[in-house]
Amino acid sequence: MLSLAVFLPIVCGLAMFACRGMTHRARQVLTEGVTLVTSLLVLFCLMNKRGVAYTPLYLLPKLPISFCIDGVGSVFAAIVAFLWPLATLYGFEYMEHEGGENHFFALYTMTYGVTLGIATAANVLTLYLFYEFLTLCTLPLVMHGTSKASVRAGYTYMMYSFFGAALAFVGVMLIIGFGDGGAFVMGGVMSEAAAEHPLMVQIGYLCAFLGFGVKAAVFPFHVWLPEASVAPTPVTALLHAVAVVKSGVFAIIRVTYFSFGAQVMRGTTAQAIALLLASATIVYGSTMAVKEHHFKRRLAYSTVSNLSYILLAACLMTQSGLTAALAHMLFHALIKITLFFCAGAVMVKTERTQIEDLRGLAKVMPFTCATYTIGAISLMGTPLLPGFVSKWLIGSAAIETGTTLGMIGVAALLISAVLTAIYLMGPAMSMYFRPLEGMEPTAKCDPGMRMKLPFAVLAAAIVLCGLFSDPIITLLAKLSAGVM
Amino acid sequence: MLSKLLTNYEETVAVILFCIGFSTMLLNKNLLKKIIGMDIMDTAVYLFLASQGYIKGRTVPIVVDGIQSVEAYINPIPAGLVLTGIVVSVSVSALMLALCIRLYYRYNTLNLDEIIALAGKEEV
Amino acid sequence: MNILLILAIFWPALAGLAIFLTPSLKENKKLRGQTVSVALGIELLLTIIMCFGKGTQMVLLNMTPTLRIEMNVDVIGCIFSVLMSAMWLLSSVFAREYMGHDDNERLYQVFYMCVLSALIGQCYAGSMVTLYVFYELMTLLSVPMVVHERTPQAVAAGIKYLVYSIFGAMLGLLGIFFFSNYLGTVTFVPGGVETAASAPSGLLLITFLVIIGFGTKAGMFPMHGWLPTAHPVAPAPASAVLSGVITKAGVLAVLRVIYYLVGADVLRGTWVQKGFMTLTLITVFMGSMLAYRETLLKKRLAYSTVSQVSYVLFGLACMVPAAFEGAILHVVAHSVIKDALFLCAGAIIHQTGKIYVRDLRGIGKEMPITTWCWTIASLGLIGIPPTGGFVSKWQLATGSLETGLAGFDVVGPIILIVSALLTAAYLLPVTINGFFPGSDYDYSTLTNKEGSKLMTVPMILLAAGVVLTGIFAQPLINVIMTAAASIL
Amino acid sequence: MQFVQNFPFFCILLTLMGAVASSVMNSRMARRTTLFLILADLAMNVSVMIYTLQTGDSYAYKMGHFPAPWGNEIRVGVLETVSLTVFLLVILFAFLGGMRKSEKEIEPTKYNIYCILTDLVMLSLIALVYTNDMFTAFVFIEINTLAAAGLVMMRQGGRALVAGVRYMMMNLLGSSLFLIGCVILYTITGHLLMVNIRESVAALAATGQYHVPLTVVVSLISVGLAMKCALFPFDKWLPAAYSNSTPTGSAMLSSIVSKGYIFLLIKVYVRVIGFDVIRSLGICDVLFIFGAIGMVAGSVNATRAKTTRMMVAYSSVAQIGYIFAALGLGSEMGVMCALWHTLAHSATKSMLFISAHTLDHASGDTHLRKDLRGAFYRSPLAAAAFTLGAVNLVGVPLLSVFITKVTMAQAAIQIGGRHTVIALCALAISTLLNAKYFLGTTMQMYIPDHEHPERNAKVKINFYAALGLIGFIALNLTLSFFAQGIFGALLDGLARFA
Repeated sequence: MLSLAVFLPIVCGLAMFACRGMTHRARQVLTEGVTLVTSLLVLFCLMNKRGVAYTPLYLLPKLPISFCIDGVGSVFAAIVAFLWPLATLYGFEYMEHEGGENHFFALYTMTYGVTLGIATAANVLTLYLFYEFLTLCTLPLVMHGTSKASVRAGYTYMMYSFFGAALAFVGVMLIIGFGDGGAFVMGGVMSEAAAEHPLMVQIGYLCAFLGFGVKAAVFPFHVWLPEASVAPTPVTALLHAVAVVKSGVFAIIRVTYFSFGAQVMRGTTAQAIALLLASATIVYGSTMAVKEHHFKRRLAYSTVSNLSYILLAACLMTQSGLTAALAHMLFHALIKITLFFCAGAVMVKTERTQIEDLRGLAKVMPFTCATYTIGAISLMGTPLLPGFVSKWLIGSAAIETGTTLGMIGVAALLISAVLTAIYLMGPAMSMYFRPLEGMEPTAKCDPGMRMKLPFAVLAAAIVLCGLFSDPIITLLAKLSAGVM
Repeated sequence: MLSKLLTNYEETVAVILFCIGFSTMLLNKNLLKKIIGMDIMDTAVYLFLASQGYIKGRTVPIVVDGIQSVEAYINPIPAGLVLTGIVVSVSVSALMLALCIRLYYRYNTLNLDEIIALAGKEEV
Repeated sequence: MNILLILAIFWPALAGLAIFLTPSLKENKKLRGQTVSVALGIELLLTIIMCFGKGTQMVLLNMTPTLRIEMNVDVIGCIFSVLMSAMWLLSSVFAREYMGHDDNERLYQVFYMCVLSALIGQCYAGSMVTLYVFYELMTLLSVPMVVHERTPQAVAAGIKYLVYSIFGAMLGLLGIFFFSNYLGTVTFVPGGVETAASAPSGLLLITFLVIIGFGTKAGMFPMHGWLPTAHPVAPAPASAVLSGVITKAGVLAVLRVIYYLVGADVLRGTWVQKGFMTLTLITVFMGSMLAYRETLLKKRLAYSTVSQVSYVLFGLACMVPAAFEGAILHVVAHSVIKDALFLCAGAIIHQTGKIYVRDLRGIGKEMPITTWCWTIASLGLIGIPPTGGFVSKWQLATGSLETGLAGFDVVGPIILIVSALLTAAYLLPVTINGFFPGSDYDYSTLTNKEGSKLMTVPMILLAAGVVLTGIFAQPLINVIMTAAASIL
Repeated sequence: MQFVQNFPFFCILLTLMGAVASSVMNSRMARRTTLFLILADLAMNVSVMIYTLQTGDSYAYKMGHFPAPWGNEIRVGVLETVSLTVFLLVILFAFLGGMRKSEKEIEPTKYNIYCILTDLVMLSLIALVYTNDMFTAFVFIEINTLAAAGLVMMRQGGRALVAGVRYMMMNLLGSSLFLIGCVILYTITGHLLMVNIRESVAALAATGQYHVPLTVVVSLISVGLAMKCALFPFDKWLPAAYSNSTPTGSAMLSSIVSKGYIFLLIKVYVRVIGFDVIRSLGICDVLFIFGAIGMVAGSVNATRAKTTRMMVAYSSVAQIGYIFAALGLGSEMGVMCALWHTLAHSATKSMLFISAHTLDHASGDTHLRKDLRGAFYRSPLAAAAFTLGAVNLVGVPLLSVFITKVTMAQAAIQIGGRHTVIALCALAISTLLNAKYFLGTTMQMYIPDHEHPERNAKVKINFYAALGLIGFIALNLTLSFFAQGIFGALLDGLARFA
């Protein structure tokens, strides 16, 4: 069942390459259909098949490729399964002006499967495998425009990703070698290895952290993310705000808690380095976002910093840290995809890409601007909205550890919160309180239904998550305690 | 030491020859000389092999005056090997020489450096 | 009582939204204005009723297992809430005239109402987190009031306001994180959670930071920069509540931190108290100086707010009953007075379009009522008996003498008095030039520019309030005494 | 003694006959003969393979009437047959893929010679894989060298000839070192059959004497073969030789000729000397170090290469580095890795060469990397093949080379210490570099050429080339997806190999 959920989109995507001569309608129906079916499958597995492992094939004797939905995986799987159909729906209307839909949607669908593969990987090898596939599937999507800029972006993306892959490979190999086979077990498999050769294990952890950290846009390796915002918005929104980057984060969570083990790594130099990098990235990303004037690039930088919120929480290596990380993973996914959708809608409907051009847009695209504002205020951590909840969790988790690094993390968190307010509210305010330029105030250019629907759903989801966060958080806490 | 060298002089000579051949082959620019060096090298090897194959006081394994015990004869295999080897090396040098002729027609020189330089100028 | 509490908190917001969405109120400005006033009247009633429901406690919402929105009605909360809703009502009445010809007025009303909700929520907050939550909401909701004019400088001011406030709030959040770590809880307990005489040095540092953070809203020295920029650009009724009431939100937060979370006993005599006092005194003096040098009418009032609110903070910093009473009294007095002054200023600007103090010669002839109100209010702010201002300042001065901190007990009163003189110097000229324009004033062009009742009535009421708070201060003082007794 | 057991011998004989016969044929006949030979050998090998897989055991096959110590024999087991099947398939597809293009590039009168050379390469490969006798090995090495040199020079361009000369020089040096190694081995053991040598070497090693001579022997043989495989310090001759040959030529050279030597080297280590002895001699570490350096150096050169074929050729140097590094690990896992990579690389690299030639042709007989922009739209099949090869060599999971990397890493970790660090670093760096030049080039192919839209038109490629490419793709995918089975078979093959 689970393997089906993973492979169905991949197979269908490949099939779509084959049949080029499809009509718009047929393709859209097919794509949406496949996506929905997969999401339902995932839902089913979440309901019924928790903790059951499937092993479709062995790479080598003793090296299986196997899937299993466990607590943490189910969070990521749920996020993806919820967002993908929406993004696809949005993509239909968006891509009409980009063209090349056939292979676009083919790859888009395949990526879904691959991401699910990451979410449900049951051992580190499987994780790595789908991680690499993710790079390959998304590379063409980034270069979709085939303009010089997009090719350059694609090249950067490719080089960074493979740099990451190379580093991660080292980490993965060490995990498999020392932690026989590297199956994911809460609490890790490296304890005795760590006792024997601690240095190796720490190096391995750093390699894994940095390697997967490339997709999670950790400071020195974040460059590709803003570059990649030349891609069509469905890609930037779903992949570079959710699927790809979250995969990186998720992979780090996996190796931290399920391969190396929080117990083992806590208090080591490796953890210190990880935490420092995360904190640095948080501040750096926000600062760059403030300086940036291209709408999508600004959002991309904000992603950079927000991803490090998650990493910071995850690298605290405590249960509450993990809870916080999962919470922010979920909330940031919802919020950021919304923001990107708005940016995309603005781009398609008005060809405006710079922050300055957003002035007074609220008059002509009230719906979009409203959605954007909701997203913005919730990301900057307004109480009663999700951003605040996760920030609260991260902060208290960090303080709870009582270490200096925790304090530094909190400081970074709060500084970046202020910056977040600046770089998100600036546009929002100019949307509402500045006169509209170069456009008829009467001209209504809110997008069509297929874009509005995702907006509405997401905005509603954000608000609900904020108001009724208690059950969600309790659930996450249970999951991060290792309960299925 | 010296006495050792003198007692099994075949090996000594073989090694010396090998060195000569090796150096000729590497150091000379002229293709023909390289080939000659190569041949000398091979010869050295065969000499070495042949000398190893021969054991003092034994005869060739050909029955002349009544069959004797195995100890009377030397092992014929090394000799066979040497023959094969010679054949091989002959064919090799034949090929090389043919190559030389071609190159000479093309660039009318045998100096490898010049040839390489000239070839470098040609279109890919 | 719980229902009433919820109602008291959310009624304005709901009413505001309802008014915004009701189609029949879309066009009809007059009706809308009336509805708003009525709604606020009801709110005032509700808050007064709540005064009888002291000690009501409830959990509004669980955000996470560790993050609870809990309410707790106590004396301080009641005083603040009644005050705030009263001010709100009066300014809204004034606004009906003032905003008469503004086409974005509808939107303004919504936010106006919502902000009140947030404020009331903050008053009844039962824990630091709750307080923070409503504080943050209030900040965001009040931004549109600042940028209402839609001019570039208005937007710039709005952003400045936002950034300052968020930064302050973040310091507050940081505080919450650490308090929950040091004290184990962030629920308010009269007299403070930490009873141990010796507090960890980290706690002191954090407390100081938090005070500065919430001091931002109260325009305290290092973080006062936004106030003179933001208040004047808002429409008069907005600026009236902004500096009359919303600054008090900061005061309330500081009060809660010192007296209900950390505990005065812990802080008394520590460097935190000294530093805090120093900052407030600096602010008091600096505010008055700047106000004195300022020529723009509304901006001058804004600076005066900076200095006056720091009176209150100074009172809180003393941590003695008398000063505490003074502080609370001054909260009341200053709200009333500053409301009155801003409404007057608003009336003047609205009717004559003059925004510089120097242009106000003869204003007393053109708008006698307004000028009289102004005069009374200014006297109150200076602290002339029998106004509320006098009582409060008296209490503050006496309180500061009781602190027993060498130096402060001398410097404090002196600075208060000096600043009072400055207050006279920057407020009274309006009255003087207004009534006695001098011999060269041309009476021929004189016309009565007095505004309509909608404008004058609130002013008069407020002016009356200024005096009444002075004359009938005693019952209020008794109430405050009980609170002070419970926490000191 | 079943009949099928004769097949290996028949293969050798048949191929030899065919090669000789081809010398008097015209080009078409010669081509057919070659095809026939390849197919026949393939068929026979497959049957032998099935047989060995069933019995699971390896058997020695006596040639001539002399029994073991004196006579000459071949040895057939799972390992030999499986690898040989892969090699033969590669030869088949390479021949098909390059057939038409080679016809264009070679003088018609010389074409049958070209076929003969192909046959001979195949012959010597089969012999090298099967033989159980050192001196036979030497003879076939020489044959291999000569035939390969012929393939290098076949196009008769100036560069080709020069490349041929350099190739000859290096290889002859190598083979004569190998010969000396054999001779010394013979003089100290008195044997030429591998099994017997093994016994006496074990005896010698047990006595603890003869340490120096054994070291000399092993190093001579290793260095000799390393020279012929173009291990790092000796790699200067390789790129020119590979990239100036015909499509089939470069494919065969890169993935058949060198692989024969490597197979022999593995044989020498495992069967002749024995790994425990080798390890005690400490040759491994040298190989390991140079292999690791090669992995990086080759890729570095490849990134600088201007022409596509040069790039692919340099990447061969890197891949050879993989193999030797794996051997140098000196454990069973290491040898396994080396073997696997021998197969994986030969399948991949030949595919890359064929597709590169096809793409170059489709892009207007260019050589330069930058001209490949939009090549996908000119010939999708070739581009797909190239992409598969590139992605494979970069080491994307599920594909054959990734398995090499995993095995190598695991082997290195088992050994631990310095080996682990070096191996992992080398792997990481080479992965990155591979991505840089291979994927960098591949990406270009999918970007349509906006300046000259007419260049995006599809170019027809001939039937045989298409056939070859499809075959290669299939072969690679098989190696990737059925890795578990093949790997397992090789593993117990290796157990019986010694």
